[in-house]
Amino acid sequence: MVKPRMEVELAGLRLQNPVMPASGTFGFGEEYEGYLDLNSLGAIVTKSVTLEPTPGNPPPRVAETPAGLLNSIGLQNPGLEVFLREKMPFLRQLRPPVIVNIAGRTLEEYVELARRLDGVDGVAALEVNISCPNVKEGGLAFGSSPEQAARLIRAVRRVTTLPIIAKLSPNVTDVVAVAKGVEAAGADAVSLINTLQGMAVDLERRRPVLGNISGGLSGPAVKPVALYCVWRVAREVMIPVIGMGGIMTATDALEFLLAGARAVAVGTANLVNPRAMAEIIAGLEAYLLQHNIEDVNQIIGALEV
Amino acid sequence: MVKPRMEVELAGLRLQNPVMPASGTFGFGEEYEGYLDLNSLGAIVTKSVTLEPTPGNPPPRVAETPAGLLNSIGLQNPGLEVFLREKMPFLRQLRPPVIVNIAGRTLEEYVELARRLDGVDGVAALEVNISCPNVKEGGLAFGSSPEQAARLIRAVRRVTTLPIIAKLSPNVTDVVAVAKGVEAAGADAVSLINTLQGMAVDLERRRPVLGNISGGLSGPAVKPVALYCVWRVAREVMIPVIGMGGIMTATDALEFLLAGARAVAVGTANLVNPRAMAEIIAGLEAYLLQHNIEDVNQIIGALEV
Amino acid sequence: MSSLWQGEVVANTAVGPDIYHLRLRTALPGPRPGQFVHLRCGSSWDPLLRRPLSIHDYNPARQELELLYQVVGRGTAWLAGRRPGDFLDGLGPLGRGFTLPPGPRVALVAGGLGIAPLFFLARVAAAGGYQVTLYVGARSRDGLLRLETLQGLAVEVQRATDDGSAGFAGPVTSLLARHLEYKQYDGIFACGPRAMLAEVAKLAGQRGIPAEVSLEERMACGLGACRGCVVALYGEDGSIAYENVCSAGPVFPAEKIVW
Amino acid sequence: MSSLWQGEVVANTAVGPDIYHLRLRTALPGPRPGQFVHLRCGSSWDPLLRRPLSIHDYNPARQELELLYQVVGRGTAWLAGRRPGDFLDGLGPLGRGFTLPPGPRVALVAGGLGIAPLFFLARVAAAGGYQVTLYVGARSRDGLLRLETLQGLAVEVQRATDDGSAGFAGPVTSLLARHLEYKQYDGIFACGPRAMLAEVAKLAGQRGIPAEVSLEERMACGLGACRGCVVALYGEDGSIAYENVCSAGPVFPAEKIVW
Ligand SMILES: Cc1cc2nc3c(=O)[nH]c(=O)nc-3n(C[C@H](O)[C@H](O)[C@H](O)COP(=O)(O)OP(=O)(O)OC[C@H]3O[C@@H](n4cnc5c(N)ncnc54)[C@H](O)[C@@H]3O)c2cc1C
Ligand SMILES: Cc1cc2nc3c(=O)[nH]c(=O)nc-3n(C[C@H](O)[C@H](O)[C@H](O)COP(=O)(O)OP(=O)(O)OC[C@H]3O[C@@H](n4cnc5c(N)ncnc54)[C@H](O)[C@@H]3O)c2cc1C
Ligand SMILES: Cc1cc2nc3c(=O)[nH]c(=O)nc-3n(C[C@H](O)[C@H](O)[C@H](O)COP(=O)(O)O)c2cc1C
Ligand SMILES: Cc1cc2nc3c(=O)[nH]c(=O)nc-3n(C[C@H](O)[C@H](O)[C@H](O)COP(=O)(O)O)c2cc1C
Ligand code: FES
Ligand code: FES
Repeated sequence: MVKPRMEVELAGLRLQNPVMPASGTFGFGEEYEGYLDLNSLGAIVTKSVTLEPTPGNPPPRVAETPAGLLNSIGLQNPGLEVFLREKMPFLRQLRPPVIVNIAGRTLEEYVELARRLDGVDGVAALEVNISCPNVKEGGLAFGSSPEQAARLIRAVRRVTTLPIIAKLSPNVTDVVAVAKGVEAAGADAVSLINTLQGMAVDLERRRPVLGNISGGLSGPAVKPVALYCVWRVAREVMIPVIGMGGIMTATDALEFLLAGARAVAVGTANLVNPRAMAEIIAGLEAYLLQHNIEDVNQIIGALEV
Repeated sequence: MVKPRMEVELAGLRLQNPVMPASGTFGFGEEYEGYLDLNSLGAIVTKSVTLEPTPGNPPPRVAETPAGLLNSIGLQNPGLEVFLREKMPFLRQLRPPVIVNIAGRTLEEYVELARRLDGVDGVAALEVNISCPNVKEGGLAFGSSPEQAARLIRAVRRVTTLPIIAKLSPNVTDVVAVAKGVEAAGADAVSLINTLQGMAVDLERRRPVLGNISGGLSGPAVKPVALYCVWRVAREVMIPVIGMGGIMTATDALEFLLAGARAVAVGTANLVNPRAMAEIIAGLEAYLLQHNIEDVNQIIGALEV
Repeated sequence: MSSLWQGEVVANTAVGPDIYHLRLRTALPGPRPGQFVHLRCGSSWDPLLRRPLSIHDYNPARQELELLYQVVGRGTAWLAGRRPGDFLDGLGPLGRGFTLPPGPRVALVAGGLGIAPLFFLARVAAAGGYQVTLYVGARSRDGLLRLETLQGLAVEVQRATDDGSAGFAGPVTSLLARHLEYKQYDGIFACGPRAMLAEVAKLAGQRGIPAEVSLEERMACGLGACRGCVVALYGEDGSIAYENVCSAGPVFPAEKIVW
Repeated sequence: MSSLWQGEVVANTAVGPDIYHLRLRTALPGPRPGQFVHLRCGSSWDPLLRRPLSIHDYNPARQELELLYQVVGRGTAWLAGRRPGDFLDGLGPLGRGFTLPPGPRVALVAGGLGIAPLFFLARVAAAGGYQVTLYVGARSRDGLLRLETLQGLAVEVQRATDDGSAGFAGPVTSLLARHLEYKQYDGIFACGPRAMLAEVAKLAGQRGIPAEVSLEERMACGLGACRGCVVALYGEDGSIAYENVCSAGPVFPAEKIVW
């Protein structure tokens, strides 16, 4: 049989396959060069970039939980200027589209980030992180209400012609309402889920394990929550959904595609197995071949209920 | 050293120790009689009781997820009348206080349940389930907004003199607001967390694993989320908190007590190990002894941040 | 009487394609054919739940429990890795077993791994003086399991394979249907895929022979407490209600089941 | 050059209270003392993360990696259960190792399991013609590990135990402090509990001896990608910033660390 078609279209981007890293778990790509072919990915998604350099939260920043990972990195990154100067040159010579994830403390910062990234050579799209649980200002504050989220995306929409992917939080009463809000405000896609708010306790020291007290939960533990959010949102919005949360294997990725995700992002899995994405892409292809499916798009949203 | 004091006071009840079953994972007690001494528990909490017999959801009703369990039981129970006739006689001859968990489809049903349970011999308190994700009507609809939750608790408050424990959902943007709402409405305690909404997909059949499509996630996977909810709520309300979500061992229970829970409930653990609560009680006692702590109340809320 | 135990692995050997025969040393209080045990299959919280496995045989003198299982997922794969000397955390015997009829002639119908509980039933029934015919079906000859062990017992074995590599060529229910045209039975007992059980129920119903089938459903507690493992059954009055497979079953009268 | 591998367990033996010496067959590209490997410790998602363990020794001819670890939690407990013939999923060598100084006299200071990487450093330094003094501290004599293996090498071993059951009675840093009153070193290398490292840093700083210490922090990726494993370090200009232990360390110049 012929090789199955793996391309998907997403927010105007053509991805050679539907697999990309989840922001913050893949650095700026370089760290994984020895482990997989970056050019084989569907897209590259950067760690969140902020306007100014962000020092991040005090350690410890990671805690293992049953089948999960709590992190409280706090968006540590060198800031937009250093990103453009030191990271973009490497990223722009790669084949997959580069999606830059941005995070601000205020609406104005998001707008400024979007404005300055518009037209930068090699930047294919913006992922707007309105769902980081690990920062005091911004982040989740914008992602918690459909109105705030919409206001922010509308403001960003005005200053950029790049496709906008709104990254949503599961820490809300109604994720569909937030998704509809950002869709109406002009987002070209949504990505979900960001991490669930959580905490770990060190019984011996009688303290939180994390220096920042609480953190964001990711990994296999959250997969059922993520799948449910993706399934609900994909049925209710017209724009494509990038699904993520606990994807460790090709089977997990296929489950998200069935639930309606147009593409998937792999996060915590990269931290456990640096070849995870390569194995997932190969596994997807093998599954399609085995089941005589010519085009990956045939399984997107094909869950029977 | 002398045996540590294990008693805690909760919503006017005196519990000989802070460990009780989580509603729905312990049936009506009888099923576990061969495995542990029911009289050794801090309290007994029943499966949710509804006004009329409830058939429950179509199978499959349980799905295993990484370190978690999805269930969509749908509150199957024989209804109030049969409960009073066939289950209460067994329960009332036990020593620990019996907390009856109630669930309605409408506000009126909750009120009617509370009214008819008020004054029933052997009923020590009501746990009001406003957080079940597995029913179409009632349940989560009441638990999702502070106003709805308060309205319901206020209505129940009017018709009963029994202590009221409001059982809260983590599927909300701000669990503290809901907790404050029910506190103001007259709840004597809150219990949290009920399950997180989630879904599992059967790739082979291209269908949801659960007959009801989605379900509620419990077990070790959700522990970080539960601990965080408990910690936040315990700091913000005056009424006591019953903590639950992924408690499998005495260490887990101690973490919840440190985070501010006055008592803990054990759910999924009972399904994996029917002796779980006996082992947790013994483990708590051993920990206190080992650390020269005379009274379990000394560790409640003792987390240093 | 708590039935939580730690059983020591005596042997755990492959007996077919991905199929293992496990012998465990543990003292069980009077297990009956059709009952099951509920085993932890891992030492962490992933996988979390116990796995239900039918009692394949039990020897009270040696205090030896036998199980027959197929590797289909993570739990059974973990189980296949256990070696003699390892200990397993088990619960049981659980559930209600088969009930032999007053009359002496019984047919047992096993599809694939359905042989697991029916082997035990065949042995007990034969020992109890019943005239036992065991119908076993499988995809091909190497799926016909543990039959050599029945030699020497008063059990008539009838084989069927889909590919005709042994015995009757076709589904075991077709073989049963042919035999039912001239053979008389006082009870039929079946375990196997759901479609096969439905067929057995139909055949038995048509002839008015009492039949019992053993069902499978995903379980959590295994004790009747969580209501996770239900199937739809007809009640006395014809109404339909959900009953627990773990505590009301796994063996049910075939006519009660909503197929 | 990917450094993901499957290593076969050659031996995994207890060498002290809850302490194991693990030998793995795997080909590593030129590991250096102070570097570590990142091991999966389980076959399910619980536990989820890899565990970092220092390279205790490496023999390129036999392609044999040695690790020395203490069972402190679930991951290391699982590791202790591995038997010869099992395979382990590893990543590494990772991180930056120790840098030997131009001058020949080096002091290595190990507290408890801190011996794990310093053993490798001692062997390499001695082979490279350095004059090596290895200070080893432990709670009591049975915590002094693997020293017999250093016999025959040009390494002077100085022992200290808290309970005085072997060598100097007191913390290893007190022994070091005494020796520093009359002995000269061109470099000090330390691994052990954080308080001990801070004390070594102070002693070295006071005497102007360059010192390197190996730090521990909870890790996820081990590759420098997630920024989960940071410590606060002084930059060139005296400002403080968070640096990755996994990729910028685990070995750092002692004076850069914000103690
Ligand atoms: C009463 C009873 C008796 C059984 N007896 C036997 C036996 O003797 N030999 C044998 O090989 N198998 C038997 N089974 C089926 C056996 O329980 C499953 O094959 C096993 O649970 C699969 O676990 P896994 O982790 O390998 O598969 P996974 O698919 O990874 O399991 C995932 C989850 O689904 C559940 N599950 C998967 N398949 C089944 C199934 N068919 N029935 C119930 N739950 C399932 C698992 O228990 C687990 O909770 C029996 C089932 C029941 C209900
Ligand atoms: C660079 C480096 C080298 C190390 N070398 C050795 C060595 O050679 N021998 C040895 O015995 N130990 C060493 N350690 C410590 C070792 O990594 C931990 O003891 C081990 O991770 C504990 O895992 P666990 O599952 O048994 O414990 P748990 O407490 O169950 O682990 C829970 C989580 O905390 C992390 N964690 C716990 N303790 C530590 C720690 N001290 N440092 C970092 N993470 C920790 C675990 O990795 C895991 O993610 C080293 C640590 C680092 C950072
Ligand atoms: C260590 C770590 C760092 C992360 N940093 C970011 C970030 O900078 N920006 C962001 O939008 N999401 C961040 N995330 C969230 C992930 O992109 C992803 O949404 C989440 O982890 C769920 O996917 P997973 O379960 O596959 O990890 C981070 C997650 C982890 C584990
Ligand atoms: C099988 C099952 C049935 C449940 N039924 C109920 C119920 O009837 N009423 C209720 O308030 N909560 C119910 N719950 C939720 C539990 O009481 C508890 O809040 C939740 O499972 C989290 O705790 P755990 O992780 O210890 O299980 C149920 C949970 C499970 C797993
Ligand atoms: S598995 Fe819990 S009731 Fe059957
Ligand atoms: S562990 Fe990920 S950066 Fe160090």
